[in-house]
Amino acid sequence: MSDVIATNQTILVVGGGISGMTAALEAAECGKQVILIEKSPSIGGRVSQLYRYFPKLCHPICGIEINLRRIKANRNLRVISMAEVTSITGESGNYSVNIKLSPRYVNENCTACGECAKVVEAEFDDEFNYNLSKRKGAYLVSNMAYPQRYVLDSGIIGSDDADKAKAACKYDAIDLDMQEQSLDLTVGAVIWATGWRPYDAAKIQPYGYDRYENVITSLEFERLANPQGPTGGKLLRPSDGKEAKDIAFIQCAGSRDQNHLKHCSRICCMGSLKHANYVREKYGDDGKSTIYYIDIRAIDRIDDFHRKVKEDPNVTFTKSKVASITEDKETANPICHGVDTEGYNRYSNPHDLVVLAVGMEPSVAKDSFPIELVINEEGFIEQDPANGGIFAAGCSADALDVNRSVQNATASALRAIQVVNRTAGMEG
Amino acid sequence: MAKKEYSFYPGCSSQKAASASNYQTSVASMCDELDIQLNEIPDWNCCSASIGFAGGGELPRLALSARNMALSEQAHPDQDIVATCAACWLATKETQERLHGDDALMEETNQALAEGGLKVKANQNVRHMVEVLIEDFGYDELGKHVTRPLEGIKIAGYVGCQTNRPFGIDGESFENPKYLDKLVETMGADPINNYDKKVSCCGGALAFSEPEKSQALIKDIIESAYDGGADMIVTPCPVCQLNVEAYQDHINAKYNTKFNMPVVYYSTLMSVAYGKDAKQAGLDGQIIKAKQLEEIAGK
Amino acid sequence: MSNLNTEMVEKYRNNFLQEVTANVEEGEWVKMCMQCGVCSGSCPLGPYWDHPPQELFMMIRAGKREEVLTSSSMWMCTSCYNCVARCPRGLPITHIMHGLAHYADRLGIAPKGQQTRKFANLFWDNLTKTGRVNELRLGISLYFMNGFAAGVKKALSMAGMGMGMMKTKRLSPMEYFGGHSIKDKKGLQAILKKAKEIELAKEQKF
Amino acid sequence: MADEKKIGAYICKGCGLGDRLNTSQIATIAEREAKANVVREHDFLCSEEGVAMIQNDIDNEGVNHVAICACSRRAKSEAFNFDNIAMSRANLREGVIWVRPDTDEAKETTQEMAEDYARMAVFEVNFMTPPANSGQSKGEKGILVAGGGISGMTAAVEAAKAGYKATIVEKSATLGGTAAQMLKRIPQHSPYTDPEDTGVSELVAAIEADDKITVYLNATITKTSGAPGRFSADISTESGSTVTENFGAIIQASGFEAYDANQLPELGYGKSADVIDQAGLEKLALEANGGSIKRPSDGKEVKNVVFVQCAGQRSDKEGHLPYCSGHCCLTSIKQAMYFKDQNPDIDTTVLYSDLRTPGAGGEDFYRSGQDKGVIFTKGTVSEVKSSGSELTVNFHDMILNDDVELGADLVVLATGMVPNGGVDIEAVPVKDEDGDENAAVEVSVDSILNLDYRQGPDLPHLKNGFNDSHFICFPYETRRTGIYTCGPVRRPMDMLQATEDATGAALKAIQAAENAELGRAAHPRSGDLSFPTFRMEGCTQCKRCTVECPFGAIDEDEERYPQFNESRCRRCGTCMGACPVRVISFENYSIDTVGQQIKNVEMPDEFDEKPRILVLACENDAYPALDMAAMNGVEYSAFARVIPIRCLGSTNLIWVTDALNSGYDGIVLMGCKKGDDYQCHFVKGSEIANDRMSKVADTLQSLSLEPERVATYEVAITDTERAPQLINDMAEAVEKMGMSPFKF
Repeated sequence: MSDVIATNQTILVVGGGISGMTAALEAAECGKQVILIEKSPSIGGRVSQLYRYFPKLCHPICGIEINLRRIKANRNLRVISMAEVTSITGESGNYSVNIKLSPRYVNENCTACGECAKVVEAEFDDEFNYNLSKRKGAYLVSNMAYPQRYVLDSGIIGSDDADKAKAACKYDAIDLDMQEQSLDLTVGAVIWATGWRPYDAAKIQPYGYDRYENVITSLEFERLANPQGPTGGKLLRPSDGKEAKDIAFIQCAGSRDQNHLKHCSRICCMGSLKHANYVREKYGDDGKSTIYYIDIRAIDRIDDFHRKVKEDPNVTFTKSKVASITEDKETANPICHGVDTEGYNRYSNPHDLVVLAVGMEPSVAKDSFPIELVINEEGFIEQDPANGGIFAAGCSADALDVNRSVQNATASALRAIQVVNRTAGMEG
Repeated sequence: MAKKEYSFYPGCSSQKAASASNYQTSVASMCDELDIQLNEIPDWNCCSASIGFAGGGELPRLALSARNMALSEQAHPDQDIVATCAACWLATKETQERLHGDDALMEETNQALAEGGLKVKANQNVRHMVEVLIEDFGYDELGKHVTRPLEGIKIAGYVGCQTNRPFGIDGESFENPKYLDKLVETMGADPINNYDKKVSCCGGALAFSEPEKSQALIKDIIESAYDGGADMIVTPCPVCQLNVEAYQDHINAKYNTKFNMPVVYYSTLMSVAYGKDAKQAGLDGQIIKAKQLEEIAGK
Repeated sequence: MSNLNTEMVEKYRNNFLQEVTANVEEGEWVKMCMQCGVCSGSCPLGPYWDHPPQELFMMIRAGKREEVLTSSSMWMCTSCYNCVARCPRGLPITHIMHGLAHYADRLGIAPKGQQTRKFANLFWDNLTKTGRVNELRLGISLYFMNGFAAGVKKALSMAGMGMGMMKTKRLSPMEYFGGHSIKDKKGLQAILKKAKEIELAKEQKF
Repeated sequence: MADEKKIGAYICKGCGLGDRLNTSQIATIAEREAKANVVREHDFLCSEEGVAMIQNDIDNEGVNHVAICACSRRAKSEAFNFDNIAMSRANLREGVIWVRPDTDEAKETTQEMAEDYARMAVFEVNFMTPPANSGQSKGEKGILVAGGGISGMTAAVEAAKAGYKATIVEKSATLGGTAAQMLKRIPQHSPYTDPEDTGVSELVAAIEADDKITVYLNATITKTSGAPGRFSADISTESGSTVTENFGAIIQASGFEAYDANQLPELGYGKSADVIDQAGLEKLALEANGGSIKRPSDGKEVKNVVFVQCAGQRSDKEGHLPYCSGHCCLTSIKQAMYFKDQNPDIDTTVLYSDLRTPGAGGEDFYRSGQDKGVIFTKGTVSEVKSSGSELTVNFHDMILNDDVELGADLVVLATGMVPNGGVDIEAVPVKDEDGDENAAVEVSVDSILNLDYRQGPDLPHLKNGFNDSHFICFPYETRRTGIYTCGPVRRPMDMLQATEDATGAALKAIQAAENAELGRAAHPRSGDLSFPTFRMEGCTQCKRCTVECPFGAIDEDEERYPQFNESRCRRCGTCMGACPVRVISFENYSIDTVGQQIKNVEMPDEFDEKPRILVLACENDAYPALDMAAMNGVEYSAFARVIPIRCLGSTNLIWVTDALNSGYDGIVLMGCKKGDDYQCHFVKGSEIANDRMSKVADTLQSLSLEPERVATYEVAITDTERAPQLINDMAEAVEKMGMSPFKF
């Protein structure tokens, strides 16, 4: 990694999700030098794990394909995967950043031919599928992975599997001696785009995510719906692998709740409306969706998507925060208990599957940023002059949908450019 | 381990010849084994539980618990206040929280206490006996004292409401607290997992005023213990114990069930496991006899 | 008693929310409810409430004073704290229910025959007399609180339980005479008297 | 490139290619048949040595056209990345050995497949030239901003901060737009509990202090011509004077008009002066000037105010807005606070159906509103009645399931935003009873930009008059290159979002100007230097290219010949596909680069029972889908020959006709989803291609071929199972229909 060149006119983008990719590309396509680092082995982030986008129901990887082509074509942009920022010091226009590079055990020679995966036996939970399936100890994160290079799980290092993988590689691409490295960069501005993580559903005790197999999260549901996912696109419920046809979607699972996340995560309502579309897509009139909500937040012009779903006779909207979930011991059906507040009607509704529309929590905990920033109570980075040349993009800045994340990331790219242009004395 | 001393708030139901006197007996035996000294708060008064609200307003009710705290501060200034009754613990802890959360309230309360020549700071920790066991001893230590493991007894840990909400035992969840199960295990018995009425309400004080409604709740609590294969139920709360044990005849009559489920205190289990005899363990206080425990205690 | 009621009606014109905020324990929280209904769904006696908590809050905002204060709903609270534990807005719902019940009771417009209301009052009187609850007296007065005939009937029905309790020495006939009590009754009663005064004085301020 | 063309073909033997294929045979073909000047095989072509080998040929052997016969063009692009040469890729890995079984019987057809692809790649590159900057751009970098509201001012200030000149054209007499008519704004910073200063004055001050920013007030843009890097705009002021200035890019921040509340008589607007909209309340609040807010009718202090949310919004009723304006809930909370902060005893009730306060700040602000005593009631309002000085709001309380009559002395209607999006150039002309076409309904609307573009004076609308982008991942992709919208003109939004949006738009504008100077394409083919040219002598002036270009990039010159504006072009090739006389081409993509590939597939004799199926696959979605199918080990017919194309819109009928004439047995066209939720990255490409292909039926008929021989599909990038299946389906169909009679 000694070949990484950076100056105080370089822009560092931290996080390779849709926001980071966008910020990096938009800046690079303005002719700026940009380094994009990503913690995991592949960029793409959370959107690459989604099946469809609301409200168009188009496919996220379609946009990622375009972005990857932009990245491949752009000489101003350097992508470094398996990299994490450990410290940032300095000031706007001149930051020193230390970056930790985790070993991939696979070098640039890799052609992604896949021979190593064939011989490795050890299997691990597949985080790309939210652990709903297993992957090999030598693996490609996904078909859309970039860099398009395999990874060896550190869990097989030192095992026969590792030696087998090395032996299977004709291109000397596997380097079992790779060590963690440290990389020091000087940059002019930093765009922080580490995004979000789903709120830990197990903490929402009344819903028994940790006790009932057929209570899952909205993100896991995305994987189930995806033809590339662990069930080949079938909505199979965990307890017995049966197709779930009567599905409940619980809004504000962790959001708008002082016991969990105070803020509204914005995307969950639209997400569940989209999921109701999945159910219709899979089963037609045989599928049934029930959406339990406090307020349906289908904001601005996409409200028509909400109204379209409302017209679907197979989708029921119940204005109620579900009080608790119990499990029918025979059928393993989760039963939602609560009160429909519109006219006070109690219910105890059994469903095949309950999907928790889990809230959006900033990926980086408030206290673990590598440099002091102005962060609000909710844990998002505020736009504040005190942050100097460090700018949040996407869900590091607020709970945003993809569209707004990209807008925000584009704006952040300009803010970073303003800094490096100033240092370059290019004004006027 | 050195002797541990606490400022003790027994509560009305634990008094001699009161509904939870057997609880008190077993607590005493348990403490004796663990070398715990409970120093009773002199002249303590009723906390008004969570049922005094009709007659007593906010401040009068706070004053009740405040008086107890004030007396404790005088008598045992550097000891934690420990209660064995869930309602007593909750009322006192709540009062403490409210007083510290609102200076005006603290002021007014002290105005009232002054009439009785008292003053309260409310700075002592207010703890439930279970907290003392778990936090000051820990399961391992508690296990070391077991001389007669309660082998083969299946016990449903009924936590109930007020030892669990709104405060609860540190580190436990409201919906699925595990400490009773862990205690049961520590005493060598088998806890009932997925006991799904674990934290359901028994009706509390409304068992008196709304017997039918409450007994319906109690029925489910017992039923689900049977479903889980339990031989008996264990609880940390006198109201839970009384309600779940005492009304089984009525419930049997009403729903023609054949309930005969012993309901004991954690302290009863521990006393037996610690080698105390039936009387010391308060087993004679069982309306529904806990035969398996008596056998072990008889050995 | 009920003149206090009319007094309050006068005082707060048509703004019941303000009245609750001023006079009901933790009443200032009522405005914070966002109508999610989790409290109503969490209540063990939920099905027996004419108006579950979240609905009561809405009714208070809508100025339905009579309906709220004469309702038996808040008397259904078992103080299980499920609602408190789950409320996303942190409302101390249990206390608000107690507060509403107490307020209705004070105004003398709480439902007359309401059993919990009677029991709660008995309990309070019982404990304030001696400083500690005398379970037997409480129990007996409880049986007779609905009149003699009903009392006898209930006493008989509860006899089984009573016997069980006595056999196990968890209830003693001796209790009826004297029984438990604190030493400084005077002090306690003075304290309670003062506390009540302060509370009323505050109320006048509003 | 002056020096003469020299083609190098490089065949990789790695990733099993060497074991599965006879690569030396492929090399021979590249040399003998395709006439490559230099042909080399390599065991590991993407390795340092492999790449060095190629680079050496470029540097020392004069190779300037390179055909890489290895893996998919989507793989190893970092390795195969050479300057100033033309390059093609033969997909022997994902396109051949990974989709074919490794069996003896499959060996022959697999080898044929590979040989064809290699031949095709060499012929393709043979007809390519390395593109260079057209030099059309004048290198203008200044940014023209239409609109001086929060969005416009922010865009100008942010552009200037980055060192670029900006010019604001505002039709009114002052800067600030709607925000300047407000007392305060929704909070944008923690703790999100109280309304904040609008920030308008700071922005205005910043603009006045910045010599990079020019402002024209009382001015409009009366003519805009040119392209990114060389826009020319006539700016006319009320006084009648007109100046013409040049710009690199344009930002349209034309904002919104308030919805006309007179369309809501049932809510009492127009009937009582005390029923107002949110703008009306801002006015009252400003007039109150810190004092108590007085109602319009009799100047009485307001004691009881009711806010009606979604007034004329989120409804299909005639004259109502079908969308949610996004900011109104927060705005009503803010306005209720105007009252509560001034006097807590004033009753403020918000009647809503869904309270929408998203994001970090939203919920805090909602909570703060409740804390200040604002009452929120979920209810649907049926009527607002006025009797004398009293107003009565009739609504159904959704929670208490009650019909309620609520008294009020002021009612505020939360009406929506109506975008000021200019002329709807795509409005469908309506026919009157005599069948004469009337011009579109919106013609009365003033144009914002007055573009002198062939396709109309303004940006196409997306929906409900908003100039939004249709894309989720690429929100700035308007259909007029170098012109970016921001603020409520593109979708309803509050001030915080408008500020973010404007800053992003400023970046896109700067980027467009910078890239125009270098002759680089804008998204999605960012960086592409190629641009369309045409053979004038061949052109019949049919105008199809000028009409069909999804980006309005092509005008007509005085002689009515197409006039290509390179920096407005997105390089999709739709014009090329449209041209009936095939005179339009790009340096690196033309009728020939694809036609030659079609032609140079080895066409077996009819009796070999080896049909040939031509697959034209969109490079953005269908082609990656086939690649990923290959990664998953999905097999498809060995008779298919897949050619990636930039967009199905670039498909010229001649390719289809030639293919049929030269004996192809079936043709499968794979484009993206069209229609309302189109997924085509060039917006209209797949749709236009679809219309075009409807004419293929005639061709087939004239050749007396079965219509089933040509099939057009919408394929998504996720169709990794379906895309191969579609190919196999065609193979099956061909088997049923029998071989094409046109094999010679």
